[in-house]
Amino acid sequence: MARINPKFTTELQSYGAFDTNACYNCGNCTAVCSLSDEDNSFPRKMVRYSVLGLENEIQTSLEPWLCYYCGDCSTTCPREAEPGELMMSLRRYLTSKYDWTGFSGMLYKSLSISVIAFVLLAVGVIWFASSLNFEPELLLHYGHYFEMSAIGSVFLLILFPNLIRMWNMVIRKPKVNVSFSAYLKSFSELIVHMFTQKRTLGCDDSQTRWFQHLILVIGYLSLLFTTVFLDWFATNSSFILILGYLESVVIFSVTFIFMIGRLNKKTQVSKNSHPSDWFFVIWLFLMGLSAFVVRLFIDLDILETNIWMYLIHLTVLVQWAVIIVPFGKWTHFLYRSFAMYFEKLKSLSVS
Amino acid sequence: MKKKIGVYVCHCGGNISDYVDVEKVRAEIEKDESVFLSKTTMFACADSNQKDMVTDIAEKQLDGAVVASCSPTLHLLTFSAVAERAGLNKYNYIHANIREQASWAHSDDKVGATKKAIQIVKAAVAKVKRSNALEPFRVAATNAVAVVGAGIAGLRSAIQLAESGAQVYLIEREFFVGGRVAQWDDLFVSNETGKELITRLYDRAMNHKNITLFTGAEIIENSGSVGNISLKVRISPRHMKLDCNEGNLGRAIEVCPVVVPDKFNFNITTRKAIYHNFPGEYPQLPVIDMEHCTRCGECEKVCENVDFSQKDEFLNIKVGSVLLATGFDPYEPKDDEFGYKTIDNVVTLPQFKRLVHYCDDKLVYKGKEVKNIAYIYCVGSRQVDGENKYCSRYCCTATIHAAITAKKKYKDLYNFHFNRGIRTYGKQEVLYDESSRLGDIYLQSFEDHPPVVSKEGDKTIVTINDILTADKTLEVEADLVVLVTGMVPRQDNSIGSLLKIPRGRDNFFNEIHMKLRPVETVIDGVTIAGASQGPKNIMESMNSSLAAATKSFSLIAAGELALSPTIAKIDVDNCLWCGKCDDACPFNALTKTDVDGKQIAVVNGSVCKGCGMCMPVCPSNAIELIGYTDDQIESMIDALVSTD
Amino acid sequence: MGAEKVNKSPKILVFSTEKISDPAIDMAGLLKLHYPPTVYTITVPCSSGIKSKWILHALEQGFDGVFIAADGTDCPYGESCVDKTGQLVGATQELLKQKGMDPARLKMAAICSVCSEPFVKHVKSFTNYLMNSSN
Amino acid sequence: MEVEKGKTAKYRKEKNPVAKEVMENLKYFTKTKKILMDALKEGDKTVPQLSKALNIPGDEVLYQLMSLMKYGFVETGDLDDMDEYFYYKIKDNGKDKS
Amino acid sequence: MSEKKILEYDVLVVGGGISGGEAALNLANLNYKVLVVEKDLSLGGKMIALSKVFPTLDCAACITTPKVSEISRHPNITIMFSAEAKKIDKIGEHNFEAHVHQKPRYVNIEDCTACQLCEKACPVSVIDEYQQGLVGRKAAFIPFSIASPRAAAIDIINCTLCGACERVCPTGCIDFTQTDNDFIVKTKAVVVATGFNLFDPLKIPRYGYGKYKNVITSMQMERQLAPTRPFNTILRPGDGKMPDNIAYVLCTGSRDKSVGNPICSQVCCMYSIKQGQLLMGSLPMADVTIYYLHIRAFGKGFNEFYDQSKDMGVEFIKGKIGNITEKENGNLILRYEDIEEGKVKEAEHDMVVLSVGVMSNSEISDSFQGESLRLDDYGFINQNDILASPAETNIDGVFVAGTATGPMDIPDSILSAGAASAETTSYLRRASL
Repeated sequence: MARINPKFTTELQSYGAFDTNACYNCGNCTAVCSLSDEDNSFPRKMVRYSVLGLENEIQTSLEPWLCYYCGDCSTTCPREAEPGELMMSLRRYLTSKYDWTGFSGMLYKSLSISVIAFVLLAVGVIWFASSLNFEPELLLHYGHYFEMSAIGSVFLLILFPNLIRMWNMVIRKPKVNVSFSAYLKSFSELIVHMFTQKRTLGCDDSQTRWFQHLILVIGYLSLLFTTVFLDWFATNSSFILILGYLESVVIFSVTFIFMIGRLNKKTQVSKNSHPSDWFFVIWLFLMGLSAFVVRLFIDLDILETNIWMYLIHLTVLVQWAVIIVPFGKWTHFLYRSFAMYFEKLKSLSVS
Repeated sequence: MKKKIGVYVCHCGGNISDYVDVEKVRAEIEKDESVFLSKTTMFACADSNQKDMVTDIAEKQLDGAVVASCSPTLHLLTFSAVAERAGLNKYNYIHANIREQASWAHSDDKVGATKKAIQIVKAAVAKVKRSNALEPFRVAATNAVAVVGAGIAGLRSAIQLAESGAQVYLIEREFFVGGRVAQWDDLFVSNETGKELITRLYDRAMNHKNITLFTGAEIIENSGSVGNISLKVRISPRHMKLDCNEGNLGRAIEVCPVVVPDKFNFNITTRKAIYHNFPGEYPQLPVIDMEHCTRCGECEKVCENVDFSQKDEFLNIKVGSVLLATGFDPYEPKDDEFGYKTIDNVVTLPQFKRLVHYCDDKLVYKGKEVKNIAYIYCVGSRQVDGENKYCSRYCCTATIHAAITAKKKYKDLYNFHFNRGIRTYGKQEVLYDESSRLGDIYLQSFEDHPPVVSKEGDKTIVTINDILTADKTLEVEADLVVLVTGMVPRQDNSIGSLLKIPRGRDNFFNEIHMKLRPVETVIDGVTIAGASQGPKNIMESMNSSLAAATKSFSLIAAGELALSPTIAKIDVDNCLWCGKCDDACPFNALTKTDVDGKQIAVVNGSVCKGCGMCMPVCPSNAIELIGYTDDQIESMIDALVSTD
Repeated sequence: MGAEKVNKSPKILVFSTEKISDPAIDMAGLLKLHYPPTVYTITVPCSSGIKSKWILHALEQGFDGVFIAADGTDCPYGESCVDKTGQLVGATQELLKQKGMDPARLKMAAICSVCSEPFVKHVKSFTNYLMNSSN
Repeated sequence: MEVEKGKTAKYRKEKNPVAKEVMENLKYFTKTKKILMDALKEGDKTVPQLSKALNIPGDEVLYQLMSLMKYGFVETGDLDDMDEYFYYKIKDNGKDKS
Repeated sequence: MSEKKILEYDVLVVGGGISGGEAALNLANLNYKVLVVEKDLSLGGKMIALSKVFPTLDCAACITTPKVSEISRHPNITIMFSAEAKKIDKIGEHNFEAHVHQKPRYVNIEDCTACQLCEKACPVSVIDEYQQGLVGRKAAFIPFSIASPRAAAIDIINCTLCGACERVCPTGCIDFTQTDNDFIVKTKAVVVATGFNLFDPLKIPRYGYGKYKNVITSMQMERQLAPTRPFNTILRPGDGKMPDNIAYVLCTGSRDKSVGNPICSQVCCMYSIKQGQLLMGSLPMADVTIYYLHIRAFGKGFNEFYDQSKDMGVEFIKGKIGNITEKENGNLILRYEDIEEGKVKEAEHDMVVLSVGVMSNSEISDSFQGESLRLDDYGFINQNDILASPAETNIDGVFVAGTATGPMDIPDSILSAGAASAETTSYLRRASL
């Protein structure tokens, strides 16, 4: 027995959903979806739960993470109820439900809060830099130090607890009975999905989209590795140097293509974007671009006289690490991979 | 006896020839020496074959014709017309039904079907041999139509008939016109209210000199037949003189001590024994409800227009045709059907609409503000256990429209539609779309597993197993439960039984042919319009009332009618006038007359309907029905039992 | 049951009415509700206008049974049809008795305009009755 | 302008020449008709059999066959053993006409 | 250009389908002179091509033909075939001038005896549009066996002008010298009864119509079930197999904003149910499954008919078909969500019928000069005063009947035609007063 809550769709709207109520439950979206199957019939189920406001059912669902938003459901929806957009919104909704700090929800729901957060961080970086008298060497040193510690703490303090919360919502609370060995056996699934996002391939239209994604993920991760662990800005090894250049070029060119796509609004995916999507791609682009320029300035020996360039890079980096990675769209990549993992666990569960 | 009969056996494109060996039928019938020509044809009704028949009959001077094809209800008229075009009197044409009654009925037995078809055609030939040319009775048709019921359908057809040039008697049983639509506010598709629509039609009708309106009026007697129908109308008094002084009237209503539930508002409000339906209704004159009036005389003291001396009046009118637009009744749920009358916040859709009419900025029922409304569809329609198997057609759209109206009128209102499959057909679909977008929630139950309304403490809970959520059990706490009651036929069928209008499976008036003749009835001269024929929305009622007006008018337009000559005939030699036939005739068509000093019966041709009820009671077998004479029937019997 | 009884289906004459029972019988055909092809129909305007004379003629000329598909209360000529049809059936059965015929060879039932299934049921059971009673 | 009755087609042809596609359609129909009839002369066949033997898609075979049936050249035979496909055969009285 | 002939009538009825015909008959019976302009070669519109009608299961041809022949022989009715009203001018009240263009038939109807010798002689075979392309017809042809008028016509576009038809015609009624005719029709009122178009399923590529041969439209099935059917029985067009598992895809092109038609077509549920019943009758071993969103069985006797079909064994599954794919053997896989179970499923059928919707046929609105004939949001003719005078358009003196106003079934069309003739009568009487 479940009590209907008609107000829930209003809440979902703040996460970007719209026209969900127009659904007349024909099931066309589920039928055209190339990723849905008998055990995971979506998106209509999610649409229905949303309309009825069955929050508990939504929170225990993994379906929103199984969708890669090819947009077929929305383009063929007879009622123009935008099921694809709803799935996207549900991912944002779930992200904020997983997040123990509550920041995700605030940032998703309010553009002004997001902007204020970005500005505050920028001011903080400049204030910090001024306390160091804009000394390039010190800045680079602390910058690198920040990178190292940020990655660790974000994972440890925010993302890890959130993943535990997600596990709690979808596995423990609904009493899915999973053996310990299943956790180990399915672990490979997690790794594969995390690095390849191979499920997108199931979407009929998106061979190129998947390829772009793959390149981006590889480029992004390796740039991270190059700057943080290989200390790209301080290295003398020409191999690392060129590697870093290549990676940043790849990141900003692929994100550039993404942005153009969003501006042209051609594909369904890009038709209705949420600010958080924009922050994600713009910052990714800026990261690649600014890292590239900083290294270029170092190589041209003009960074010392143009330390503002490094400050821009550092600001972008801090914003990325403090907002987008723990609370923004970046987490989707993590939750999605885990969702695949939990899904596998569910299928292995003893009922 | 005829000698040159033409017989046509139809394949009906296989419908007949797949089971009946039509060639054999033809060959068998050819053996009859009176059969001059016999043919088979793919489609007897096709234009080319009709042409051929005309040529055959005319050129070969046939004196009788038989077509063996489908049911005479389909094509008897077609082929009698063919006969007439060829110059053969249509009563020398006989139709043999070898499809419905042979090929289709016995598609399991081709030999039997063929044999039966042969006998049927032989009987038809036997009958046509003994048929005579007949000419129709021509009677003058009165250029007047009685329209029964002054709801939208009645008003509209009255206007149409008057504008076409007929005299119209508009007879309304209630004291106010407008029927059900007067009880509704905003109407779907237009921006007007029910009252405004009625006002528009009423003004148009009252401004036409050809229309006479009677309110509080009922037809109590009926005689005659199409073209010349005599009706006796009883007009109940309003007990109110015309030309009222508004102020005094208002006071009269004020002082009346009697308070009764107001039927116009489906009993959600009360009224006095002297009452209006609503301010500005038509005719704009209150009425005293004598059923509840205590005759205390208070009203008389303050208003000089009250007149208790008025009595029933009786009026005889003559019309050429009658148009029935008697409408429907809303289904009245049984006690405890979805909590009706047992749970205090359960109302019907008509009551809900009146409630919305009376509540301005807050929807309040029984002192409690309403935020969540549960609509339960198909109450009294599509019944699994009950009698009403039909769909009431209008209610899905009406409910959604009412829900949208309420949602827009009141803040923070939530609508929950517990339905069995929404049927917003045609353009009404956009309303369904609109309501969904406004946030209305639709829940669908299995047909045999309706939602349950129950009381939990002081809360009313509606529970459903929702098809749309994979049969999950869901519940809503409702402040108001609206039972979407369908249309049922008028409980009081007095006019129907008076005019002998047959009713269909659903008990609504039955049309003569569901597809192509939807406003005509088996009773010549009587047409049916609006929801009296079956559930309809306003536009459909309008279409049907206009169509019915056209059919009624075309009967009388020419000023003359041709009536069927197949009536009773008295054998003057044998009749001894015992009066039994007169007793048996329901139409008073037989009277005593004196012929050469002998008392015999005589038939009034324009009144006799040719039923034959007088025949079996005649002790001297002195009555025959033209077209069904002893000779014809007995020879048909002989043909049916004959063995080759 | 003897073999010849099975082979020979009794002949039944149905007096049916144009507006009420004819449509039902037609619909039985439309719905392919089968009944024996030895059931024949003669249409009259109203079931209360059937003469005993005709019934006797039919039974004497070789029909095994006569079935009156009566209008019942649906009769377009008025509800008196019910009584009148009943009376004429009663009177005719009396006549049959006098003539030494089985009065049950005449049967009547009201067949409304959509009563296709009842009609088929009636003629089938009548056929069975006549089959068992003959010889 | 008087054109002799019975020869009006020729008159029209002079004024409005026939389109190439129309002539090609005629050629195609005549050809298909011939090979279908030839195949059926060898024995009754079902649509899939004809399709396989003549290497013409099934829908095209059915369409042409049904047209030929309508024009009175072919008729339906028995059902195959699986009650799925009908055999088609050359109509007896259809042989002499073309 | 030859000089235009001038004709005078009381009423011009555009469209000779069941609505136009009914309106014309009503008016003619009241002694008005009526001209019916029909763009096809025969009367009866879409109805005459149907198999049977719901819920009475009367044979559609059987009940249409008497009506049609009544129209064609009414002394007050003139019918012009292959004709279109190209321009309609309202000059003043009760004064319209219509330019009617008539294409030649190349056959003199009066002389044709429908002997079919020309058909036999014609060497050309082209797609028969009356049979929905399921078989061919000749270029010299009688439109269909119950056509009214039953007279031959020449399909000039596909004719090779071989002259064979002319040579065999016993009455010499074929005449290739015929040319286009133009008429000026002076009339007092106009009734528009131009009917509807069927939805073109090619607009939904994921249903595979056109690509998969065993996916057909409901109109093609209607023809297969009709007494004048193109095949000897029900066959699937891909390879002539007798189908034993047939699926109906409801709401193909209706209630679907993604193809630009948000409204319900009102008839598809019922005709699909009817076809289901007929199929179970003619193929007793066959399974019929109807995939639906909501069953709209709202009219008189409809719900009972729907219940009856369930009792007969027609299966109803709630769920819209997402897409259709073809298997090697021509069978089709339908993917849908079974709503009642909430699960996506795939089902195999050997034939699929797309229950295509009713679309507007708005061409006529362009013919009106000056004040144009207003259309509603869906392209149907706008009803000016829908609740009080449903047959009125925005132009006084122009009335509308039948499916030109929106989707509707046969009785509703008849009622609507009744309304149109009623309003026309009132309008004409105003002229004479």
